Amino acid sequence: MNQLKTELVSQRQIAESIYEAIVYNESIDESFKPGQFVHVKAGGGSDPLLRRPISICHVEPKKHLLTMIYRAEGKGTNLLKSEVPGAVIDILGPLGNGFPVDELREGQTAVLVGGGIGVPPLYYLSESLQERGVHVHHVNGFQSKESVFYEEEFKEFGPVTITTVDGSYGESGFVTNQLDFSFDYLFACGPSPMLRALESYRSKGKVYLSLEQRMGCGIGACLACVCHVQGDTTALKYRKVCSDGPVFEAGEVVL
Amino acid sequence: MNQLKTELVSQRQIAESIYEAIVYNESIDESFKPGQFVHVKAGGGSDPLLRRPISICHVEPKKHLLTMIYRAEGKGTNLLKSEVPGAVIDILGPLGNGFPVDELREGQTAVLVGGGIGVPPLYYLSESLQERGVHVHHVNGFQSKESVFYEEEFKEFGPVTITTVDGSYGESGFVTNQLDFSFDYLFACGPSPMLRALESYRSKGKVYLSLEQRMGCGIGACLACVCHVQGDTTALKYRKVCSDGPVFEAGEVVL
Amino acid sequence: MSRLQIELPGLSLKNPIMPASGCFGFGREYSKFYDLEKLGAIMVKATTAEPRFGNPTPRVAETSSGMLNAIGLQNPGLDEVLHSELPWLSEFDVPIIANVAGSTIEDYVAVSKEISKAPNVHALELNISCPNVKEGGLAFGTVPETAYEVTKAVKAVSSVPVYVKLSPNVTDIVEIAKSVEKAGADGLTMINTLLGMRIDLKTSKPILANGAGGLSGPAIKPVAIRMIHQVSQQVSIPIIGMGGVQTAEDVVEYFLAGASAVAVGTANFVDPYCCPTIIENLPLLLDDLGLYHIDELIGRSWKTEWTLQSSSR
Amino acid sequence: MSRLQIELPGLSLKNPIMPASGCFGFGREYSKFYDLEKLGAIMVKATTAEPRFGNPTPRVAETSSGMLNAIGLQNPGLDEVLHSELPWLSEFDVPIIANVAGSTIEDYVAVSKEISKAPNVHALELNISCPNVKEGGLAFGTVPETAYEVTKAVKAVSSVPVYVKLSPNVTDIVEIAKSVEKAGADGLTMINTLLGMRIDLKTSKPILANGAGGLSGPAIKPVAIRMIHQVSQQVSIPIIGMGGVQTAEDVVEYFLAGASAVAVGTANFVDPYCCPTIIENLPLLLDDLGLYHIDELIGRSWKTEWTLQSSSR
Ligand SMILES: Cc1cc2nc3c(=O)[nH]c(=O)nc-3n(C[C@H](O)[C@H](O)[C@H](O)COP(=O)(O)OP(=O)(O)OC[C@H]3O[C@@H](n4cnc5c(N)ncnc54)[C@H](O)[C@@H]3O)c2cc1C
Ligand SMILES: Cc1cc2nc3c(=O)[nH]c(=O)nc-3n(C[C@H](O)[C@H](O)[C@H](O)COP(=O)(O)OP(=O)(O)OC[C@H]3O[C@@H](n4cnc5c(N)ncnc54)[C@H](O)[C@@H]3O)c2cc1C
Ligand SMILES: Cc1cc2nc3c(=O)[nH]c(=O)nc-3n(C[C@H](O)[C@H](O)[C@H](O)COP(=O)(O)O)c2cc1C
Ligand SMILES: Cc1cc2nc3c(=O)[nH]c(=O)nc-3n(C[C@H](O)[C@H](O)[C@H](O)COP(=O)(O)O)c2cc1C
Ligand code: FES
Ligand code: FES
Repeated sequence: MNQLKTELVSQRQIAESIYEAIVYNESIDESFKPGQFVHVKAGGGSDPLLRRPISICHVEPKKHLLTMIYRAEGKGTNLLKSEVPGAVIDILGPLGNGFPVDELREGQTAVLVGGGIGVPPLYYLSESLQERGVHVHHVNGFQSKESVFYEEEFKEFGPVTITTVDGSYGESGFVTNQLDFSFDYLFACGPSPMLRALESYRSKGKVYLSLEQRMGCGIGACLACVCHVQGDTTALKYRKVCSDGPVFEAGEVVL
Repeated sequence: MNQLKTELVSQRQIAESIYEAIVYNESIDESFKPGQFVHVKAGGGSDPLLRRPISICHVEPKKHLLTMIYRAEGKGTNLLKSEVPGAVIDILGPLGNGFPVDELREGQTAVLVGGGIGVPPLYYLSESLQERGVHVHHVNGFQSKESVFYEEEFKEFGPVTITTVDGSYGESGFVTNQLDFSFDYLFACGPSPMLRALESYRSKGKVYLSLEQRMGCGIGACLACVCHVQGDTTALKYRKVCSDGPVFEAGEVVL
Repeated sequence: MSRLQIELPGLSLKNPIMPASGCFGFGREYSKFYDLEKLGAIMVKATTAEPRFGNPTPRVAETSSGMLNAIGLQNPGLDEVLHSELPWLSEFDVPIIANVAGSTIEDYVAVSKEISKAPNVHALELNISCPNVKEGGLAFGTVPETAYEVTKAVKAVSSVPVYVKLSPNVTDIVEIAKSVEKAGADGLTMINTLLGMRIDLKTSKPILANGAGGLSGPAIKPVAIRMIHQVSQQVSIPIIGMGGVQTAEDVVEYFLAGASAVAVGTANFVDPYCCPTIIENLPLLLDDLGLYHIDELIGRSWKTEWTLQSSSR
Repeated sequence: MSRLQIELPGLSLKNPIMPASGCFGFGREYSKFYDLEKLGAIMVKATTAEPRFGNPTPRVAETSSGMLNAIGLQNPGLDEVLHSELPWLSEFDVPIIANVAGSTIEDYVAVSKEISKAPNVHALELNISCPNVKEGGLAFGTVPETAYEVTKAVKAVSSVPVYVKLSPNVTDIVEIAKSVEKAGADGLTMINTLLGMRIDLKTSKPILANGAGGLSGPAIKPVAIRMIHQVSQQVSIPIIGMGGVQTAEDVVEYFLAGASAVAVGTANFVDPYCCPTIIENLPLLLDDLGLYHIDELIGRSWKTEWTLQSSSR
């Protein structure tokens, strides 16, 4: 966890409103794990003020390169997309606890389920799992054909099913319609309704979910990002998405 | 007067904390006059919020290029200096009333007196006067050797005297020590004490002073930048530096 | 454009966007940028009985996402406004809201009576909240009783509906709003500037010659939204909202909070085309939100039926 | 470092920079970034008698140059703070200012009595200005009489000096400041957050689950500077200033306004190294200003001798 002045190496649009940015800094290395995130400062002044949490999509530890994929939505991400190569991007990270890659053994099967802008962190996860000899299936859901990205990239690590809500590409409907096979592990990142729907898959294998929450500090100090603990009758126990998560085992916290 | 999305063509440091930026936009042409200014937006968000008034230092009407010289001092100018070629710079202009170049006739003598960051607007003025066949003398004052800029550039249009407050370059002391010659017109831009000292030179010829004032709108609507009119006993008359000025004949307004 | 049409006391607005008082002079400067008839209305600079020069300079200072001003109600006085500024504006088919200021109730009454007779003045905006003048101004806006009195007195003489401009520099803005409503105000405009200060490190004195000044711009938007959200639930007169509006999205946020129209102040300085741009973008934004008419947005953040409807989308 | 040394009631500060309450937890997270002993002091998160979970999420929203929070005083309760958090902090040689909150005067008294006995607690900060809890909090801070009463009651039981944290959401902050001074407060801390709101265009509801929240960050700095400038001239107890501080320049502006120390809140989220960076830069800035000791700056914007001296430079 460190504050890094990274250099923007490249930036390109890869789908409707979706951008891929690659940044360089010497400190970008193996300490960046799948499922962790970085906290990105956009713009030079204090508007926007807060950092933006963006998942680690990929890391090349030797080349000290970090890939982020983001949707240009509000003020911060729209400023970010206007940056040109050579610009300095201030990043805090790696933050949080990622996916339990080390738990998986060769030959096991993992399903990676991504929804929209929840897809990026699964890319680095998939590479890491495949390197361990894990069989990886991908089910990535998008709004429509225009918003699909990284299909080919994921295919390098295992079969890919794409769903679109409007049926304009791949399978029509939600990712949860495409999950009728067995697995040892299921990893997911995406909108809350999707994550809630996936909680029930706990009966079929181990399920890990990556959560989103509005953040202040991103490091556990401000208590902006807390969630309740499942089965806690005092209603006082909590986990911080930024520092205890963003990845939790299904059943640990209230979604 | 228009809002232009200009492209930053080049940017370089030319003295201590002093930067020269050249921007391009098709609408930059003959309508930009010496002594007028542009209102520059720095950064993408609302911090900094207000535009910065920066003098027109030079214009190449055919090439649609505008040169600005500024001191990186506060928030806005420091953000500006971090922009790289290719960046879009939002500019409002040309604004205000410049120097009365058309009044001068061939063979007349003009003294151009600049103090520090008041020097830039005199460059375009000097070129314009020289083109009309006016004899131009320059007396440019700076803090010290490190802050001197554009000495060679001014020499193209006429003799140049440089003063530095600390005596580290050129003549030691203030510009006002170097003005014991006759002239038809004196044009000056610089700090208020300098302008006040130059008011008395009215007895020797016509004197025009370019004023500075903190601005809101820059176009005459907000009344941020007013000054009193000399000899006005009602104390109700006023001029707006942004739209009536920034250039006034000495004696018109209270400095 | 009828999707943006809004009817308020005295004001039939083709769209609910208008420049805020003091940020647009009497329209002359901005008329060089665009046709003033594009605007829903124009809130002109405060008018006092006598001409005023206002405060010494510097009169503005910048803050993060905001600015401080202490213009001090500089204006040419009632006569000049009646005989020169308003007639010039009458060339445009756009309703004028005249901003009235003063040091005593008599001042407010005198100016209101005359200015409300001008043919293109469709409403008054009582500025009982200006932080930049020594007596009166802000004081009227921070005490419910005096706010009541000045409103009542002006209502008695005004030929057009009266909107009262509220100060945010109070503990309980609802209390002030209610007393102004009770006094007969036809509407509220809110908010005026927050009182603020910046100090110059080099001189060690306040940057503004006046010391303190009024904070405007995006920095104050969340305070304005909160206050409009509170007040709109407690009064039944309409609110023209203002404070940091820059975009069509900001306008929608104000409507959701409870405003029925929106004024744009400081943003004009940053982008002179700000008002017409917002007006152009509003219908597109309504499309995105799946709404036909902008009035469907008013108070939707606290009107339960509406929020239910929206969450069932 | 003696150029930055400041002596305040109960607090011998090696430098006048401290993280603000609620923006630094109990220091554990930031201790991973730097040695907490670099800090002048630490204002820890509000402590209440019983543990609290606080408000539902979302608890933060961004605004231009600011943020809204409605954490709702989440904290592990007095016992846990006494037995776990404060002992952990006692490993560091840095004075702790304990922030005390409650719903009733009895709450404040109970927590203050116990927490002021902790060996590393050198002062209390009475949070009578939190906008994010249903009862108490803000209400205590907006009425001079209740502010007086809670201060007086806590002073009677506290083993350490008591600083009272003022709310900016009032018409007359000087009045409140004077009454807590009269009640025996040893110092003031100001300002707490301004009450604000943001509304989500998609849901048409407030972004914060709690509705309104507290506005902090650079957006509010001019309001804080103005209030400290007003209050410091009217009371004789010292002020710890806060609101939008990000740089050494901001700290100097606070001192010029009348503060004797400065707390840094929201800026920690933007730059975790913010406090040590400010502490490093302060001596350089003092050099630039031609001053030796930082205390020469206190109140210089209104102390006539000082401003005269500075203008003769
Ligand atoms: C752990 C984590 C990882 C994420 N990874 C990615 C990613 O890889 N790619 C991607 O595009 N997005 C990701 N997001 C969501 C991303 O943080 C938001 O889309 C982004 O902050 C929105 O910023 P903005 O400037 O576009 O919007 P604005 O509306 O300007 O944001 C205003 C404020 O709200 C916060 N905010 C808005 N939406 C969200 C959200 N969905 N989650 C958290 N905070 C939000 C912003 O951080 C900011 O503080 C991630 C979120 C979390 C919590
Ligand atoms: C007509 C005119 C022409 C100018 N031409 C030039 C030029 O060619 N080159 C140059 O370097 N400077 C010029 N200046 C001064 C320049 O505008 C300021 O130095 C600049 O605005 C400071 O901005 P900042 O971001 O560095 O400082 P900040 O301290 O961040 O500025 C804060 C606010 O104060 C205003 N401000 C601060 N100093 C001044 C000042 N001296 N005059 C007016 N407003 C000020 C800013 O515009 C801004 O609104 C000119 C000023 C005027 C009025
Ligand atoms: C330079 C300036 C001058 C102003 N003059 C007046 C005025 O004369 N009368 C008035 O009621 N409000 C005046 N205001 C307040 C605005 O009308 C408006 O209420 C406030 O600026 C908030 O809106 P904004 O953030 O969009 O600027 C002035 C504001 C500014 C910035
Ligand atoms: C997330 C957050 C939590 C806060 N919690 C507390 C608190 O528990 N007690 C308190 O007195 N103030 C609390 N505050 C207010 C700060 O201490 C400070 O007064 C305010 O944020 C202004 O300073 P800033 O602009 O530097 O953040 C909190 C502020 C924030 C942003
Ligand atoms: S974002 Fe601050 S605790 Fe998680
Ligand atoms: S800056 Fe607005 S009138 Fe001159």
